[in-house]
Amino acid sequence: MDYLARKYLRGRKIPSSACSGCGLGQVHKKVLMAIDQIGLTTGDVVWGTGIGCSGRQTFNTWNGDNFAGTHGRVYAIATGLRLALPPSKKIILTVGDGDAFGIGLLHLLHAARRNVDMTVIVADNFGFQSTGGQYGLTTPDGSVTDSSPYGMRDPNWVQDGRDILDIVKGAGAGFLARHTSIEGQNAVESIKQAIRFKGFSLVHIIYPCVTNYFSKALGTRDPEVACRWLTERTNPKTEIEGLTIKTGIYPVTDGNRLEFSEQMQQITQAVQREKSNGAN
Amino acid sequence: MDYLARKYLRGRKIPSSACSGCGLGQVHKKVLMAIDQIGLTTGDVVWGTGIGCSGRQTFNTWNGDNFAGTHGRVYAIATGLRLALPPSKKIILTVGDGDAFGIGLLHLLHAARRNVDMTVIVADNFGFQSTGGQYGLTTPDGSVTDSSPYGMRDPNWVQDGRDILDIVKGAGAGFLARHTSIEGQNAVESIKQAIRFKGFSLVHIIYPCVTNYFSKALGTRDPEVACRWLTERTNPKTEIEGLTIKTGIYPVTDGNRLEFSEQMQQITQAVQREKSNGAN
Amino acid sequence: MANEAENNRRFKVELDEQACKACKYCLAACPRGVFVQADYFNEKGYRPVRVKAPDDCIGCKRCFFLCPDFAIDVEAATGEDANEKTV
Amino acid sequence: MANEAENNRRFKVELDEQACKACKYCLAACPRGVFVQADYFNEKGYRPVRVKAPDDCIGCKRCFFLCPDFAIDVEAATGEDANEKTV
Amino acid sequence: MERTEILISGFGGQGVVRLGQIFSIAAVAEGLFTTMLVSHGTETRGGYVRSQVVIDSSPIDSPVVEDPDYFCAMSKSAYSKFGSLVRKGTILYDPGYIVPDLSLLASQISISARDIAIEQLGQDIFANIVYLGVLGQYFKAYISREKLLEALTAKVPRAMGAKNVRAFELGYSLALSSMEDSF
Amino acid sequence: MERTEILISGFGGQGVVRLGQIFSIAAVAEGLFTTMLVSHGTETRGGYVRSQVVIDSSPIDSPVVEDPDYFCAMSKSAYSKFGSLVRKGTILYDPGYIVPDLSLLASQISISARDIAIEQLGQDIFANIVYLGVLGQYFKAYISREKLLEALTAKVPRAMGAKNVRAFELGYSLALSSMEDSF
Amino acid sequence: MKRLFDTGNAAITEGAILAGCKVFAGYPITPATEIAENMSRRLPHENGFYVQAEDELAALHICIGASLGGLKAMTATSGPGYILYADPYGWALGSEIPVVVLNAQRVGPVSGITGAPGQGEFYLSRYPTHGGNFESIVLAPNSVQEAFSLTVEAFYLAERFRMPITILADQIVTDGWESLLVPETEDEIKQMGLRIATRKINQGPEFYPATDEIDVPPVVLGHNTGAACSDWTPTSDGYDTEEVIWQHKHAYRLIYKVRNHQDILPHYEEIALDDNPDVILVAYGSPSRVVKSAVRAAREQGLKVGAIRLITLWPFPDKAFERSVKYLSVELNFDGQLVREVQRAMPKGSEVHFLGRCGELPKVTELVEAARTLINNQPLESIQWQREAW
Amino acid sequence: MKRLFDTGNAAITEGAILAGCKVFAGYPITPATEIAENMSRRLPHENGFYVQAEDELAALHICIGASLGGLKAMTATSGPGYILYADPYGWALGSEIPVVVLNAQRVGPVSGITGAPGQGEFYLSRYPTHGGNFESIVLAPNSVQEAFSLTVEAFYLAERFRMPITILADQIVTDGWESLLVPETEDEIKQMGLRIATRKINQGPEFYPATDEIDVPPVVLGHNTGAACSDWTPTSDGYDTEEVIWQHKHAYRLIYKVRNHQDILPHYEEIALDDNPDVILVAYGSPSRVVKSAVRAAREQGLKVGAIRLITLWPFPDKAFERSVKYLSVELNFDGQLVREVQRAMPKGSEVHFLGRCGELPKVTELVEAARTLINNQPLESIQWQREAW
Ligand SMILES: Cc1ncc(C[n+]2csc(CCOP(=O)(O)OP(=O)(O)O)c2C)c(N)n1
Ligand SMILES: Cc1ncc(C[n+]2csc(CCOP(=O)(O)OP(=O)(O)O)c2C)c(N)n1
Ligand code: SF4
Ligand code: SF4
Ligand code: SF4
Ligand code: SF4
Ligand code: SF4
Ligand code: SF4
Ligand SMILES: [Mg+2]
Ligand SMILES: [Mg+2]
Repeated sequence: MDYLARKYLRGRKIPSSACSGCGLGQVHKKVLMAIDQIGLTTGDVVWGTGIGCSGRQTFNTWNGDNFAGTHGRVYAIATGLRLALPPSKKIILTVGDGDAFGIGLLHLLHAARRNVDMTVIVADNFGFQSTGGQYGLTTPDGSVTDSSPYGMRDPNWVQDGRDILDIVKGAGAGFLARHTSIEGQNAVESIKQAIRFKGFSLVHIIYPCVTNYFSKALGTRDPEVACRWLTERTNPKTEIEGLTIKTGIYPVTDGNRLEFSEQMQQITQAVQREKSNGAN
Repeated sequence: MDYLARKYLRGRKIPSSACSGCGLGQVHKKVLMAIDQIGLTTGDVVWGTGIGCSGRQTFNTWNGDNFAGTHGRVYAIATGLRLALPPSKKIILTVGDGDAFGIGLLHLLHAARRNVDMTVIVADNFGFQSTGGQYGLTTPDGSVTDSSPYGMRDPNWVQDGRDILDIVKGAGAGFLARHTSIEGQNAVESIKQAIRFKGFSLVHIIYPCVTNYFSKALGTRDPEVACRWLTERTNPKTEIEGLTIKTGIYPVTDGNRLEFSEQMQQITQAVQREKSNGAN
Repeated sequence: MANEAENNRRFKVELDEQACKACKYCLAACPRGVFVQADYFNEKGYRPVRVKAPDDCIGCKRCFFLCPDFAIDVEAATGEDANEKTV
Repeated sequence: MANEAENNRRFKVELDEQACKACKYCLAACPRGVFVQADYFNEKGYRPVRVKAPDDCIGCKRCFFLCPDFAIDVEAATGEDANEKTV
Repeated sequence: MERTEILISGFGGQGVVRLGQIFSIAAVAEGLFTTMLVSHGTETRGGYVRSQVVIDSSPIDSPVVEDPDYFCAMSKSAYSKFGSLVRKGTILYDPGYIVPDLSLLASQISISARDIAIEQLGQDIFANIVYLGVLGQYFKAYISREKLLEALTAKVPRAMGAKNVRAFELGYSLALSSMEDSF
Repeated sequence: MERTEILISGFGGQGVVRLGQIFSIAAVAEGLFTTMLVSHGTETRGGYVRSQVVIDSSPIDSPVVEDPDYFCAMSKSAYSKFGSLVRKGTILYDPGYIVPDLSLLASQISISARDIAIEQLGQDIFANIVYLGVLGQYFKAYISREKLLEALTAKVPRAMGAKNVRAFELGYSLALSSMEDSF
Repeated sequence: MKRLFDTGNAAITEGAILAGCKVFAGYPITPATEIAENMSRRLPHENGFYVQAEDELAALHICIGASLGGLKAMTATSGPGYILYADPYGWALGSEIPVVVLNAQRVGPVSGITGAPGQGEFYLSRYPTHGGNFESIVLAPNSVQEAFSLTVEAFYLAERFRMPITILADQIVTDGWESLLVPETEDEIKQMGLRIATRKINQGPEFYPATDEIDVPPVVLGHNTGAACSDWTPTSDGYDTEEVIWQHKHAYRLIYKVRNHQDILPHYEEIALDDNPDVILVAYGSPSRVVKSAVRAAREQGLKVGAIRLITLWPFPDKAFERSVKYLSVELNFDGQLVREVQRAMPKGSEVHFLGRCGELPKVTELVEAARTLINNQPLESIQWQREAW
Repeated sequence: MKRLFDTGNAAITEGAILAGCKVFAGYPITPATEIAENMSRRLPHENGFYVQAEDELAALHICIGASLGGLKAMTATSGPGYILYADPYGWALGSEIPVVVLNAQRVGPVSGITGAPGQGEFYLSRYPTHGGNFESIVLAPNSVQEAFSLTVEAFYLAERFRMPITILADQIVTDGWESLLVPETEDEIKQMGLRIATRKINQGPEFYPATDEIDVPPVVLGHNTGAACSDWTPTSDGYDTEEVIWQHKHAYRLIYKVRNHQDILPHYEEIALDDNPDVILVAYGSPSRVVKSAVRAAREQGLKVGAIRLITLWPFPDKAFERSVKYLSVELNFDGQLVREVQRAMPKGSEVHFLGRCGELPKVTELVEAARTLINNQPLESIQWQREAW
């Protein structure tokens, strides 16, 4: 185990049961580097996860308190948890792309609307991988997967002029960023800003699934080929066919909204003030 | 009954069981005027509704085929129906604001993503009115309602820089517009464009609920007071506190995407073509 | 229903008093004071609006647009259907 | 684990061979060829990567960033923790 | 006091529930066990509204009014729907909405609450409080005038307090001429 | 042919399921009733994988292998987990992963499939097809070599066809020296 | 002691607040909306929070998140919302998180009739989610006063069993108005037999012990106990596992922590059973009020009739049905649900019959005639309607 | 006739396509995902459509919409998805729209164990939605061949009863591989006793007749029949109504169209019951395969043991349990669900016992020993584990 794992993680699930060459660990490590560089301890963070590969590989690795919700619901659980936890306590969620942009999108958008203080790390492996590799909401157009044997034609959230971060921004998110798992400190910097942000923040991190996605789409499980494919398409200088990934901070209109649990406290205090000075 | 009702509606539910002064009928009439002016017959349209006041007052008034889905699900039913109906048949849905922007938002956004040819008319009465008047996702900030006795503070989809049409546009909708039920032919023109549009279209029409919303928020059930309140805030020339309603067509980036059932047919034909010329 | 005899008028306004719910959108919107609220009750227990001055109608159709209960028809008196000509 | 004796190096690279899943991200990314794949198997049945040329490490930490299984530590040899200084 | 059943029904907005509620609050204040069931047609306004009130000095088992001692019939559809339910009791119908069906078993008394409300108070919405006064007369032995007024003023908006008390008094003093039996 | 049970187990990626599938397809082609149950640890790769194959000339009731006639043990954890299940049958273990526990009841034969695959074909992924050949020897009386090869070529990618056939032949001709009983 | 005249929904709100409820998350639905409205008015005064969720699924998850952080929480709905609770209800069962769930049954299926009473979720309240391997606790009030006391009891049992507790009411109980006594002092609370449990925090390291004991403190996050709870089968310290042995222990605990402690659950009510009556009416919720009137009316007509009124529906009280007699299950549905459990639990030689109504309570006269028909060994009228074709 | 070696999931896909399925909408979940994958490959060749929905709730609604437009449709999931079908399942029940729903049960509750078999949704398949006032049809295959034939049968019954039909499978049946015979000609289809019904269209004006008859054509929109179907209680011509009398007629139809036509549903299987055995094992799905082996093994050891294997679970076949004997219900859950229905249906004087396993099939030896224990009037081992505390 490296110094980060020794400092923050429990030994039993490290290394994870992820496949060899799976990039999820790279996402996991970047989140821990951000926590480390901000100077947070295990007691400062309650870690939540979804299910699937991303959930299974990160759940109960955090040495502090942690929970795993059912598919797509962790955002609603975190909303309730937010009401009970002191504002200083951070809530960090590591979820899959299907969890956040598929079945869980309603709860995610309403958590952003309410500006609930949580940081959502979407570990995007281009589809539903733990169930064997079906295409998802971010799978590049035309990809061959288990559920698109003739090439995926279902419009996704990330091409053809659509960007899911646009939708999450429209819902009221206070901080948004996109990176890939093979980027360096710049990705860690974005995650640090997300964790520091007092409200709803989300960082979309694309990582390679070599066993299902890349083996079917590119015909090889070699992580290097997957890395090259990702690097070519990240902030490409030249015009390139198919999916391109623009990484960095995603500008939002107004980041300083009242946070959900603060707003709730204000209602309670206002009502009790009014009652105490006999107004009603 | 007037000539529109005689031409398109069934007598038994006209006039509706809506309260006196309810603006829903105004929304209903504008949709029928659009249908009439385009020259469609009862056989050309399958009408779907949600539940609540908007559902209950429009369901089975259409003299052609029609259905009412459970709360928030009519967009998913219509997606399946689209696969079975000939492309020429129009699907028009009249739903409530809670149905479209609350419980049903996930299905609505995915129907827009897939660009399923349907026209969604959101009859917005500022909250959940058929259940007695609780605040909803479009209720003006600070409003007193049954579930916000101290003034609504829950961030909504239409103020503070947020606009739900922005989110629906981000999901891939091809045509969007907003009107109030007390506007005239300009609203009918937008609905006509929505019905003509070959893909996902949505028209957000705000109408006065006098019994619950306005009686609690403005202390009167007088439709005229509600009309004045709406008129003042529709495309206001001068700065005005609180909710303002900008009506007209809501610009979308690119309106000519492949329609869902066409895309599905293309897959089937491509696969069968490939099989017939022994490619695989 | 409005009296058929007055045929020298430019627009024919018909109001279905049994369908009317006395919301008075039409009464408030009409620039020509064509309507008035009756003092009797209809089947549903509402005091319906009725056509008081059909001659004064200028066919602006504001009443038609605002009536939530499909109770008002405004047609050009000369038989040619006024509804096509929009406001 | 890497051999403790060579202490005149500027960076210390440690690789946990039992945690390694032989994905070779580190091997591909290291600009100095510090790593090589062993020919023996670890407990899990993978042939792990091991540190071949620790002296050549320039502390770029690419390997550290890319290792999905928390198997590599890169520290400044002079005891002061190199991890704080970012790339 | 024996188990006594009161049925009140009319259309939405007539204050059918408010009438039952105020009467029951007064009964509870007098130490009586009281239940009230409310049911209406559709979720939206305008359907029929019915409230079934049961009063007893001992705990009440069935809250269902099966054999009403009194039926305040406040609309045509309520009268036609529930009139036949009254056997041993009395139907207090509002002639403003109802033409009585004399084939019914029950004794029937006309209470022109709507007209009294419009003539004396300018609005038909006080008809239900006129009925409150009428019920107050029948239950004089068990529920005091003070408790009824106390419950009334607590439940209506202060601005409308005076008119409501006036409506109550009108009902409380209404000559119930054709009243065969009285308590 | 009597009910015969074959247990095959190893870790993910070794082709445990593929081996059972090819063998079963050949059995079905010979008109035999065949069932195969597959189970693995977690949803993701890397857990243990087990396939239980039952072959019979008449319809099969329980598809569960409770008393395996043959156990292809292809990994250390599989051997330790299921070795004790084999009583009357034979354990075919791969010495590349397993040091045999001689306290077990079953007769045990070493099948160095992984080493054969690496040495002869350069990759350990062909070990499962070597096992196919070995099973082919044991079932010579019921399943022909042709049907096994037919099933094999149908199931593996064409590019790897030759190497797979080679692996099969190596298994099919492997001297099973310490084989006590043979069919 | 306060004497009020109010609805079941108001009584439920007061009971929850008395029990220490600090979070109500809900979604409007007839006939439970008034609980949400009362909560939005009352909770701010109690340092509590009212959250209006985007749908019922989110509502119960928000309650569970609040409970997971140490706040007592509750939600309320009717049939169409109750089925959307299945996912979070299962999560709270598996992770053993206290939460109170109220279902004000209305006529079904689907939207059925919104403002009328039904009892269509008797079995669904036992199996509110998938997977089996758990027992459920379901309480059924039949009056406004009992809606108050059983809500307090539900919070108490939720803490001691650390699990979701369902209050299965119906539209008559929630919308009905009745005289209601509310305690104002500790003594009055004790006098009324109301039980309140304070929230304890599990300090670990064993968060999921394989034992049938209750009073094991629930997992609470945010106190740095290193606690872990998830949707997967847990090892004793909360790790996710796919091993059958851990699943067996988890199932054993979820089933037997309830089955082995049924004695502390509210008992059923026996009415006029001392003289071994010929017919015993069986009911829960609002129909049981009409049943009580019918027993008195039948007795007045010389018919030996008694009744059993269930309060704890699940675990089903088999021992209430040890008499060999003719049972008549009176329910607000037409397919017959409670009747099946009576048929299962009753001893040999007894008979079971069913009288189903829906959308309205049966009449006292109907029940007396049905009892008479059974005493005279004739078939019940309700069975005839099968052959009627309108 | 094609001789294949394939999984239950593949057989289900072929059965659906043979029956005329044109739309499959689903969401990935172990162990049902392969059906979706097969459909995405096969349907385009049959002028059909594979739709991957945003969640299971949308998946079944999309299938219902397709059926509402005249296309036969199907969806498939496991426990966690099946509970999200409750809302659309209710809609299809109330609006009487044909659709086929498959549930590949896995270990629960919650995410439990994803790749292992369970039988936790026995009661939930009877009450898959709220409200009551309906009967359900649930078929349970125990082999790959039967998964094929019961899928064809489910489409047939869905058309004739115009309602959703549930195929309650388990992970062993869906993931298990077996020899499979698939018919290629009309004669072979008839030889295998497979029944296929073509979709008829209701021309109105009576879309919801208050009758228990089946073969009433379903509502199909888009053919200008003026048809109307909704989530509300329907009048006979499809209007929404809140009148109790219409709800009574609607309930009568939803219940008795099924109860009065049970004869055309697949019958249960009796194994070795001719000599009035001392113990009868009762099971459905994959455990019933081990039960069959156990009966033969027990008989070989001189134990008079027989078995009843259920195929149609609901409506529950009471008449299968007319013998007075010791019944042993063998199920893949620990709380015991099928056992309760056997206890309800069995004649008085018989005994019922329960052997529960989960995540793995019981062994033949375990069942034989259990039968021996019962024949010797000793308590079953499985009950002991209640007192075990790990
Ligand atoms: C309601 C529900 N539906 C389906 C599943 C099955 N399921 C388990 S993991 C998974 C994949 C989720 O994909 P994603 O969130 O992208 O995670 P990944 O496995 O790709 O990391 C699914 C669909 C479930 N657990 N719950
Ligand atoms: C799953 C579900 N939850 C709640 C309800 C209760 N309900 C019936 S109508 C209604 C109001 C919906 O509001 P909106 O869509 O805005 O319609 P409105 O009544 O305001 O026209 C609600 C919440 C329901 N029918 N189904
Ligand atoms: S299936 Fe893909 S995403 Fe899941 S652990 Fe393996 S490589 Fe990673
Ligand atoms: S409650 Fe409001 S929205 Fe509903 S019918 Fe009445 S006025 Fe219209
Ligand atoms: S058309 Fe215009 S002028 Fe004529 S009645 Fe209507 S509102 Fe008045
Ligand atoms: S607008 Fe229509 S319903 Fe309203 S008063 Fe005029 S005619 Fe009557
Ligand atoms: S820090 Fe850089 S130079 Fe050193 S081993 Fe890692 S990749 Fe190679
Ligand atoms: S990156 Fe990590 S897991 Fe991969 S080969 Fe290098 S040390 Fe091993
Ligand atoms: Mg994914
Ligand atoms: Mg609304």
